Amino acid sequence: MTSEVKIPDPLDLDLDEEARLRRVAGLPAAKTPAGEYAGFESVGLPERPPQTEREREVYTLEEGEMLVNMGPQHPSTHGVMRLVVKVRGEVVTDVDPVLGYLHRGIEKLCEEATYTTVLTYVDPMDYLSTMHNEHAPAIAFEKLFGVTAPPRAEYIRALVVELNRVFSHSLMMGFLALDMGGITPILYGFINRDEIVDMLSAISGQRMLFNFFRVGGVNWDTNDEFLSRLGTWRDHVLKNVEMSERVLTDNEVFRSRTIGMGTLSGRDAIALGVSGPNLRASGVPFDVRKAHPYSIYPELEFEVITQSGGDSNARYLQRIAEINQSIHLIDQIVDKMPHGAVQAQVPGIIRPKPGRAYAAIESPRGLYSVYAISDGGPNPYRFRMRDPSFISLQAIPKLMPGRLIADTMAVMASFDPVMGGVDK
Amino acid sequence: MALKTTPDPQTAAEPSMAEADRVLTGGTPPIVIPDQAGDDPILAEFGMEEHPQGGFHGLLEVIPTRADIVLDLIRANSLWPLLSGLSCCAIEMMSTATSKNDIDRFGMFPFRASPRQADVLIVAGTLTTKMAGPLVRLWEQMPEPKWCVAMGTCTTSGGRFKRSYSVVQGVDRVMPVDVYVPGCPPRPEGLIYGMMKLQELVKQRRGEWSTYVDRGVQRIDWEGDVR
Amino acid sequence: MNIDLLIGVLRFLLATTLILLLTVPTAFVVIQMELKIIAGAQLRYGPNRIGPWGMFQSTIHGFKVLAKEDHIPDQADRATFTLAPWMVYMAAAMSMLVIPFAPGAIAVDFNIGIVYFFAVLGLSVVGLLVAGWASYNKYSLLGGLRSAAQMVSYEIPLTLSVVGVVVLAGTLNFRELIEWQRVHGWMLIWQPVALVIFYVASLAEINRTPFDMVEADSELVAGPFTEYSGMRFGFFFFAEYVALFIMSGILISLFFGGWLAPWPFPDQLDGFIGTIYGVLWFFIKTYIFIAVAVLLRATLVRVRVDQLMGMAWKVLLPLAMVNLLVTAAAVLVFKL
Amino acid sequence: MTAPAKAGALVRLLLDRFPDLAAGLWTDEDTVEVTIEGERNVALLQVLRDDPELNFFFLADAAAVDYGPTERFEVVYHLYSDRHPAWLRVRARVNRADPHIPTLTDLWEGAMFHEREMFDMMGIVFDGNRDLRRIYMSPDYRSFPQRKDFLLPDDAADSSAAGVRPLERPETWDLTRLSDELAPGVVAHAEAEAEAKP
Repeated sequence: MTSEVKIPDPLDLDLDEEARLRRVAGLPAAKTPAGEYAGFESVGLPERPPQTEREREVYTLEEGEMLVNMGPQHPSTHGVMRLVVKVRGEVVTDVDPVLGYLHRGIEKLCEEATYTTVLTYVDPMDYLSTMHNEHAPAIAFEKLFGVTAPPRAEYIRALVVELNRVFSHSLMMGFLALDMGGITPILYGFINRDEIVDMLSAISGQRMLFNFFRVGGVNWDTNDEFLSRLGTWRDHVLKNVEMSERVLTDNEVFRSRTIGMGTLSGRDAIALGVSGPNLRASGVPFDVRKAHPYSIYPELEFEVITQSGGDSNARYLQRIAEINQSIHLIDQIVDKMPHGAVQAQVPGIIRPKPGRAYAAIESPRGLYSVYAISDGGPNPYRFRMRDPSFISLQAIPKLMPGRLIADTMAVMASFDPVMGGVDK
Repeated sequence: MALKTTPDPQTAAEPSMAEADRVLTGGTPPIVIPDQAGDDPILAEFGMEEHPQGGFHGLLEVIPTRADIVLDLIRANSLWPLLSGLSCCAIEMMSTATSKNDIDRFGMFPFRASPRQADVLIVAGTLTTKMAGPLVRLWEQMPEPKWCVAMGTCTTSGGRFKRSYSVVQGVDRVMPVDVYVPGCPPRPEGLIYGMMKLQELVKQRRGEWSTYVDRGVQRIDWEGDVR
Repeated sequence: MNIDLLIGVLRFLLATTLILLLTVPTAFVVIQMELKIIAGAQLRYGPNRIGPWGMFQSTIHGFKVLAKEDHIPDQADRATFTLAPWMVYMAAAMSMLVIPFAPGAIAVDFNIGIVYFFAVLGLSVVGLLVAGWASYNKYSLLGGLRSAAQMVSYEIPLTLSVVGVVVLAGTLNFRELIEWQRVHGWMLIWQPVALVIFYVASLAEINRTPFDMVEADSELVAGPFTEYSGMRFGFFFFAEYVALFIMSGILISLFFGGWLAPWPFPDQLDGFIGTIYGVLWFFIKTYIFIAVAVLLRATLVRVRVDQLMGMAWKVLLPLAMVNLLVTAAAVLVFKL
Repeated sequence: MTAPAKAGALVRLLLDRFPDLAAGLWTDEDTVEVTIEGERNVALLQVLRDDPELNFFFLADAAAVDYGPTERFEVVYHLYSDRHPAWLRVRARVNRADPHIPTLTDLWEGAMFHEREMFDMMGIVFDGNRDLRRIYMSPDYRSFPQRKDFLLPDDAADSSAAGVRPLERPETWDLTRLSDELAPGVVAHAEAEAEAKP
C-alpha cells in the first residue's frame, strides 16, 4: 500500500545497546513486567486490559518504541480527534485514531425531531459542507412523503450546493498547507469562503449553518443581493484560488512533501470505503452525481475527473480540478435556471406513510447518504447518516506505518476530514 | 461579560454583615484592620501590618496596585488565544483571524498551540462529556492570569443539543467563564465584540489580585455528573 | 595595576551591558516586523491599535509574557528546566558581542571573532536539548532531539562556507574582514556559492521556516518550548528573534560589506559621524535580510526532517567542500 | 425528482442466483431490497461483490436499525454497482436478545468503522471483528444510546437506564457483557426513585 521507498530512520535506536544501558543504569526494561499493555498509562488512559486484538497490538510496546498522544486538542487534528501514534524515533509504526470527542448524538436527536426539524439538526454535522448535509435528508424525506420539489427549487439547490463545494475545497488547500507549516494559503482560502458565505447568507439568512433546504423545496427564492454578489464573485473566484495555487502547486518543498506520500491504490480505497475526491484521486471514476444522478445533475454537462497518483498531491490537484468543475456547473445552472415556485405544497407537520428511503449525494468529502425509516408518525423512526470523512479516516492507520510523524499530519489533511461529520 | 456568581453553599448559609456590606457596596470587599497592630516585626518597623486578605495595605499596597493597573492594560492588549476549536464555531473563530476580520489588530493574534503560553481559552463549539475532561485539563494547564470565552449557544447552554445524551449543557458547568458570546455560531464580528468586552473586563479589574484566585465561580468537579 | 587593563575591563563591562540591553529592543523590533510583514502577505492590517501604526504591539506582547505565571511541571527536572532558557538566551546575547555594527562600535574586537562567533552560537543547541529533555513531555523531547540533529548537522556546512571567506580575506577578525571588502569589493562577488550555502544553513541554524523543525507547531505543539510559560518562554522567544537579527548581521558582515555603504565615497568619514553612518547602513542591510526571512516564513511550507538532514549532508556539505577547495586553489595560484 | 424504476434486470439476476430471496424482495424507484437472516450476510455479499454480472464492489453504507424491545435488530447494507442503475439494500435480521452477526471486515476493510459504530450505538456484536470496541462513547460507557429503549433526558425516568443519566463515568471496564441487566447500583437507584413517587 505504501510505496517502496524506504525512509532511513534519522534517530534510529540501537536496541541491544539501549537494553544494555538500561541494565547498567538499573532501569527497568522498556516493556513492563506484566508484559503487554504498557502503552495505556503513557497516553493518559487508566490501566485496563485491552478489549480487542487490535488494541493489544497498538498498545504493546516493543523495545525502543513509545506512544505519542496527539489530541484531542492538537493544532492539526482538524478538531477534536485523538491520534495515538506509536513511534520509533521519528518513524511511525502504528496509528490508532480515537474518535468521539465531538459525538453529539445527532442521529438519536433526529429520531425525536419532526421531519422539518431534522434539517436543522443535520447542519452542524459536516460543518464545512452544510448545504450538502441538508440535501440528502431533503431528498430522502421527499421520497418518503412522495412529493417533488419544483424545478426552480432543484436548480437553486444545485447552485448553493456547488457554491458550498467551492469553498470547502478551497479551505482544504489551506488546511493542507497549514499542516505542513505554510501559514498563508489558509488565509486565501478564507477569503474565498467569506465571499461565498456572505452570498449564501444573503439567500438563507444564516452565515454558517444555513438551514436553507425544506422538504419539498428551499426556504427562499434568490434575491437581488445574492445575485449581485454571485455576479461579482464569479469574476474573482479563480483569482483567489490561483493565489493559493501560486504559493503551493509548483513549490518544490510542497511537492516533495506531497508526491508519493500516503499513496492509496484504487482497489485499497474501495476496500476501505474511501469515496469522493479521495477515491477519484486514486483513479476510480465514482461520483454519485453520475453514478446515481439526483436533483438536476442529469441535465448538466460534466465529466468525472480523476487523477492517477493516489497520493497527497493527487488529492490536492483533484480538489483544484473540482473547484473548476463546480464553477463550470454553476455557470450552466445559472444559464438554465427556470422561473416558478421554490416550494411544493407541504403540510406543516409531515407524516409520511410507513416506508424506507435511501438518498445519497456527493458531498465535498465523498458519498454522504441518508437512510430514513418512517413508521407513519411525525418523526423518522430511524435516521441514519453515512458520513464520508468518518469512513475515509480508516485509511490513515493503513497508510502511515513507515512514515514520519510530520507526514501523519500532512496525509491526514489531504483526506480533509471534518470532525463534526466524523463524530456526528 | 457576565461574571456568573454561584455562592459557596457553606458560606451562603450564614450571610454575615461583612457579606451584606459586600453586596451593598457592589463587590468591593471591606478592608478590616485587625485590632492589634504590628504583629509582624518587620512590617511594624514601617508602621504597617498584615492585610487581612493576605496582601499589604498602607504604603506597600500602593506600589503593586499601581503597577497592576499598567500590567492589566498591557494584558488587555495582548490576549493570546489557545488554538483550540471544538466544532463548528472553530471555523468562525479561525475566520476572525483572517484577512476580513483580522483580530490581530487588537493584539489577539498569535494563536498559541500550547496551553502554557495562552491567555484566553475560547471554547468554540459543542463540549461533549468525553471532551470535558481534556478541556478542563487544558484550562488548568494555562498559566494565570487567564480568561475563558464561551463561544456559541452549545457552549453557553447546550443549545440545540440540549437533550443529547453526550453533551455538556454549558461549559460553565466545568470551568469558570468570563464572557459568553451567543450565536449559532456567532459571526466573527460577534466574537471580536466579545473579545473587546473581555478587554474591558481585564482593564476594569484594576489589579485586584484576589480575582486571580477566586473568580466567584464555584468550581464543579467534572469527573462526576457534569450535566 | 595597569591602567590600560583597567580601562579595558571597564570598556568590556560597559560593552557587554549595552549588548545585553540591546537584545531586548532588537527582539521587539524583529517581532514587530514579523507581525506586520506576515500580515501584509496575508492581506491583513496586522496590529494597529497600540501606538502609531501599532508599532508597540510587540513590546506589549513581551511585557505581557514577562508578567505571566511561571509554571514548572511537577515531573520536570527543575534545575535544568530553569537553566535552559538562560543557556539559549545567553548563547544569542554572547554571540552579539562580536557583531561589527560600525567602525568603533564593536563590543569586543576579537582577532578570532569569526571562530568565537561559531563557537558561541553552537551553545544554543545545548539549551534546546536540555529544554526538551527537562520538560518531561514527548513533544518537547522530540523537538529537542530534532534541534540537536538539525543544528549540529547544519553547523558543518555553515562553518565550512565561511572558511572560504576567511581564506580569501586572510583574517578572522570581522573589522579587518570588512576593511578587506572595502578594498576588494563585497565578498558577494568573490564567494557567491558560499553565500548561498551560508544563507540556507543559517536559516536552518536559527530554526526559521522552511527549516523550523524544532518548533513545528503543526506536529510537535511547540517543540522544546511546549511546557514553558511566562518569562522562561519569553526568553526562548526573544532568543529566537535575536538569533535572526544576529544571523542577518553576520551574513551582511561576511558577504555584503557590513557597515559599508553600497558606494565608496562617504566611507572616508571617520570619528563619531562615521560610526553613525556605519550603524545606519548596518541596520538597513540587516533589516532587509530579516524581512526576507520573514517573507519566507509567510510563503514556504516546512520541509520534513529527513529531507532536512539529507540536504545538509548530501548537498550543502559537498558543495561547501568543493567551494573551499576551489577557493584555496585560487588563492594559491593567483596569490590573492 | 426521483428516477424511474430501473431495477428489472437486477431483480431477474438476483432471483436467478438466489431463488429463495423472492420472499423478502421489494423494489423502490431506485432501490432493490432483499431481506435475509443475519448468518447469511457474508456468503450473500461475497457473491454480490465477486460475481462479474452483479459486481457490487462498493459498500456504500452499513447501518443498524432497532425495531423495538420486543422485535429484532436489522443490519442494513447498501451496495453500489456500476452495472446496475439501482442501489441494492440488504437487510440482515439479528436476534435482539442475543445480537450476533458475522463480520464483513474480511470482504471490505472499510466495514470496520461501520461495525464499531453499530456496536457502540446498538450493541450488536460482529463475530470475527478484530477491533470491536467503542468508537464514539468512552470505553467505560455502559448503555447503547441508539436502542429504542434508551430514552433522552426528558423521558429518562422511563428509560432502561432507570433515570440515571447516561454519562461517562468509570464503573466497570467489562464491555463483553451485553445483556440489558442493570448494575446493582442502578437498580438501587431505580428502586429509590420508584419509592419516592407517590
